[in-house]
Amino acid sequence: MIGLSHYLIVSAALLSLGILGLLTRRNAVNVLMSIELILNSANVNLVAFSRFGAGNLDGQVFAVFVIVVAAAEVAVALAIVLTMYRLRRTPNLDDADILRG
Amino acid sequence: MTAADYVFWVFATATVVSGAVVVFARSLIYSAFALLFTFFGVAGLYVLLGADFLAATQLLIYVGGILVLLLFGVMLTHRIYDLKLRTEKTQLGPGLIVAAGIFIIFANAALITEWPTVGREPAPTTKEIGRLFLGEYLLAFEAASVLLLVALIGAAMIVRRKKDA
Amino acid sequence: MEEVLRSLGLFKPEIALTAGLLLVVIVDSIGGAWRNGAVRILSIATLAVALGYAVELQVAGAQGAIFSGMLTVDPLGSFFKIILVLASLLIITAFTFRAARELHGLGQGEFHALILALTLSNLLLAGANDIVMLYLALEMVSITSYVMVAYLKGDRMSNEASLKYLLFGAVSTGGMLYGLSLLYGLTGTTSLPGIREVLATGVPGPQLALYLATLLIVVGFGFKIAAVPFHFWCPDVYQGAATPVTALLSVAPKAAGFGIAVRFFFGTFAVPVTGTWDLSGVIDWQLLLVVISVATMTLGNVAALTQNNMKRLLAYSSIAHAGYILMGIVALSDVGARSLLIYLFAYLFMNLGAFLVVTLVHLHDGTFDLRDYPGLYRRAPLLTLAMGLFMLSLIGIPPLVGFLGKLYVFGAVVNMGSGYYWYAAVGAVNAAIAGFYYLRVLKVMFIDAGNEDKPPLKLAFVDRAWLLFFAAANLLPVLFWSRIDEWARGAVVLYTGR
Amino acid sequence: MDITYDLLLRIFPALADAPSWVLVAIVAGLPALACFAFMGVGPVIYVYAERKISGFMQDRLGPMRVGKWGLLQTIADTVKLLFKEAIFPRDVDRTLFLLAPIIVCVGAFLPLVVIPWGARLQTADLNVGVFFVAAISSLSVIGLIMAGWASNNKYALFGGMRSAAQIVSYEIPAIMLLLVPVMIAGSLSLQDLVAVQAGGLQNWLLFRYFPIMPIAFVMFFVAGMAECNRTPFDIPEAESELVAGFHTEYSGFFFAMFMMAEYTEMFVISAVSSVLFLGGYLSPFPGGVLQTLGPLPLGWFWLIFKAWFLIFVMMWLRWTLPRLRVDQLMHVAWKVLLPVAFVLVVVTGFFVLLPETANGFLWDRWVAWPLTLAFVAFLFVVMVRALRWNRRRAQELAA
Repeated sequence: MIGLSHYLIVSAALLSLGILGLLTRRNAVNVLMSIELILNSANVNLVAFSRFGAGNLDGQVFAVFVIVVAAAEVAVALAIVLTMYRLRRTPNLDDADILRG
Repeated sequence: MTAADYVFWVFATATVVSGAVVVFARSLIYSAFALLFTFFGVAGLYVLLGADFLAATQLLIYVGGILVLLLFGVMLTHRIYDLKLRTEKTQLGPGLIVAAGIFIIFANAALITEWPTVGREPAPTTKEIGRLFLGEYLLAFEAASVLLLVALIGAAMIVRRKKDA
Repeated sequence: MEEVLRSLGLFKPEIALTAGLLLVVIVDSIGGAWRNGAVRILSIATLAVALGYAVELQVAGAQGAIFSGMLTVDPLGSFFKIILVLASLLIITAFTFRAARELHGLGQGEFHALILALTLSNLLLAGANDIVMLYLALEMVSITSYVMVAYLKGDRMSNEASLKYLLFGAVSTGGMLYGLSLLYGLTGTTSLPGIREVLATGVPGPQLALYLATLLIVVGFGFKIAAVPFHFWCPDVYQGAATPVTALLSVAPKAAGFGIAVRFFFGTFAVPVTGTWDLSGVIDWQLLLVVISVATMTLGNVAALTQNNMKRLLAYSSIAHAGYILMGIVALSDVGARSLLIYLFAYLFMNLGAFLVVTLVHLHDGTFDLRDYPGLYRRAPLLTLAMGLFMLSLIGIPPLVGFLGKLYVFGAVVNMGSGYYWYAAVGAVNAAIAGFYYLRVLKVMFIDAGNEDKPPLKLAFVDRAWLLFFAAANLLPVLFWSRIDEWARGAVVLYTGR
Repeated sequence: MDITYDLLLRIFPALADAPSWVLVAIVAGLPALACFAFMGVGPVIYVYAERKISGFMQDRLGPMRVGKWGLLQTIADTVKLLFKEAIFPRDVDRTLFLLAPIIVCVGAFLPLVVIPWGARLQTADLNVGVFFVAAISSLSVIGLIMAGWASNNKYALFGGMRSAAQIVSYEIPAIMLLLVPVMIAGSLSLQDLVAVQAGGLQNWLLFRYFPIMPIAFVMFFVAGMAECNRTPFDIPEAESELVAGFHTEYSGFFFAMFMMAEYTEMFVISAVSSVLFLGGYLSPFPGGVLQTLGPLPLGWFWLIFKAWFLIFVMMWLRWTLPRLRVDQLMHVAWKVLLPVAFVLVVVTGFFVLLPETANGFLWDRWVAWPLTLAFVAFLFVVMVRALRWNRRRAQELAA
């Protein structure tokens, strides 16, 4: 029987994959994808808790807001990445290194 | 196992495997397209969890909006005739160890914790969620619209080329 | 419907800001040569009205949960609202386009709209009473800040700073979201008072998930207040952003972050008892915060010692100050909360003053480098004297406001008992370290030789007036301190109902 | 799913004793098979219709050779396409090249799941029906980008990017306009949307709220047409600029899949439009006349009739209007359709709240539908006269 823990483990797997992506990827768009994985893992958690644990719809509503926020974030993020590409012809984060000290 | 259980395994496998492709793929474009299957798998999990409205939202916004944006981002930040689009990966070893540690900790937490078990039978959620949006979560709903407005203004402002005083 | 109408009465500052934001966007899109002036006046008027409403709430001592428990209104929240709106108002009036060289020639409409949006989201964050609202407001603050940091779009540094800020912010808020989802799973509710009720009775079984949730939530707060080890973005962002944006970011989102942190740690992770709070559940977050706080102030101060860029120096200094302010949360008492309020109040004036001086020097000399500051005293005595005052205030020299802030914070920690004396001592040692780099700035400006051939800085009348204003704001509060103390004492009322 | 299940048990009561997995397989398989058959056969008819109609509009005969009036022409073409070699150019990305047509097809076929062919004839009466259609149709965007990318051909890539930009832009007004009928019906389920239009022609949503709904319908139809890349919105495959757009490199069966998806999408848009505005499977006569013919329900006939009529309109417009430029395209979406859609939604919201007009305006019953019909007829007459004038002019020139 599929229960809460199954979903939580899927979510944990997504979370750790997202973190792995953050740690290993150097391309800005790729890092954004990893962040989307993390947000999705949290959403799976919220919906699973809403179904099995809490028994109310608050989790699902929360997840809808998370999706909306993610959309806004990605829009701004891509605008910034595009500007970066325009300014120095690379989407790689390692090349973003003029601020230091 | 019931039919729903099989379906769960299909969606869960699709989600995790394509999530792994997102992270491990050598080519950026493969990561982006793998993300499609992750989003789709997650939407399938939502359906199994009785969250039909959320599943449709997931498809509409993640697949129709965010993923398209990301694809445009990929193509606009590369010379588009280069089919391979290799991206660099660094620190794969330490990263794997950290990620595995995190997975073990969180999976362990998920298994040993005594979560509340009130539960809620799957039932159509659209009406109820609509009511919550305009009732309990009215303020959050309005705040989200302000957030989208700000993101719209901000993104348009940032990418606009010419400086205009 | 009645709930909404009732709520709107206690929601006036935010309504004013929203209306102002929409008006600014509309006016800016209409176009015309007059729009820049109109937008500016409109924003100032909006913030002034919002400030008036916030003060009204404070005076009335309004309390309660509004919008079905999404937000709370209480004197503590009103205090934060006043500080947050005041910070934006000061930024718009004293800094921006006239004084900031980086912003010359850029569009004003979006800038003012963004400042209003940031203020609005700060107010929402400081009053959030539900984790949905908390997350949403946190992201609103963050996304608005990313855009503001990227405002100098042709500028590589601004672009890079915003990218770093965004990636770092998205990761930490993503982690926090995961923590919040665990918290929802453990308690079955999204309302902060509801969560407290569950936590007070204790979570059955192993506590690992609760620990993880707490840890992840602290990550989110830590990012917002730039506490170590979530501070990496801070110096880069402060350096890359336009100076008015930096000044605003160094005060407003940080204050809002502290506002929600107080609400979270006092109102949710603790049970209110008269005068003090008791820890609820088994999470010893006090210890966690002590560690973070000590690390934050030490690292901030030590790193600031070697900085030559004034913006980076002030960035590290603001990190260190976040460490001091955290002491007020750790104290977990009325005294602690009061000290936090007073410190933020003081920090607002001393930090904005210092940034104003940096902005003005950049306006005239085009440099943020401390090595270009020698001889400034001969060229602009008023400016230099004011800077001296701000620096002394940041160190905490009596009788300036900075001293009073530190006095309250250390007092609150000492009040906790002998077990925490070492903590206060660490704070004192840090204040001494901080003295080095603040005094170094003064030494460079007053004593060091150089730049003799450059002409004197001709400050505009408005700039002089603002310098005098900030100097007075640092100097004078001590005269009527009992009033301020009373105000802060009255403000430490946390509404913890639904 | 459950509707199919009920239907199945009514016809074959013996199946109730079968093991659950057999039932599940049948319940899931039958509608899928039906949809697939419809999808497979549909395009054959549409392509024939398209060629004939364009033939007549251009004063020629269209296909005439194979079979009587060329009836078998498209079947022959299909057979040819299926047996032709599918060429893979050397530098394409094979995985994505193969995956793209599949994704596009899935995106085109999945909405059929929720289209109601009758009160009980529907694969799944989803609670979020309309929303589901909107969500799924975004899937094909990804497929088009994928096809464009995998082809490793700049024209294909441009075509893919253009179509993605176009579909995403037109999706926004389309979804806003979806809200208008949804607000009136108070439900996202397509069954409920049809149910509020029961009772004959004058109750169709198109004829209610007189100035609002006709505008909403026309705009939704235009946005829908743009979403399936039909002329005048066929910039993504503009043959004079981009060879053939995203499917430049495709041939044989895979090309057929794109074609199938495109025509299916046309059908879906038309069917959804008729469900939302034209009463779906309801007959146009008051009192449910001809809703059933004896024991035979006619819902499917009415739906297909309305949908095919709209498809005919699409083909008609193809030969009437010239192709838009990219900037005009974006202008239409963002500066015309979207603001008007917003206004419509807000205005409809007000009117739905007013109790007197809960079922449309007072004048709707008597005035609105004749007016709308008269307007459509007027348009038709004008167009016919223009065509006649054209022909006469051509004859004069020839003489």
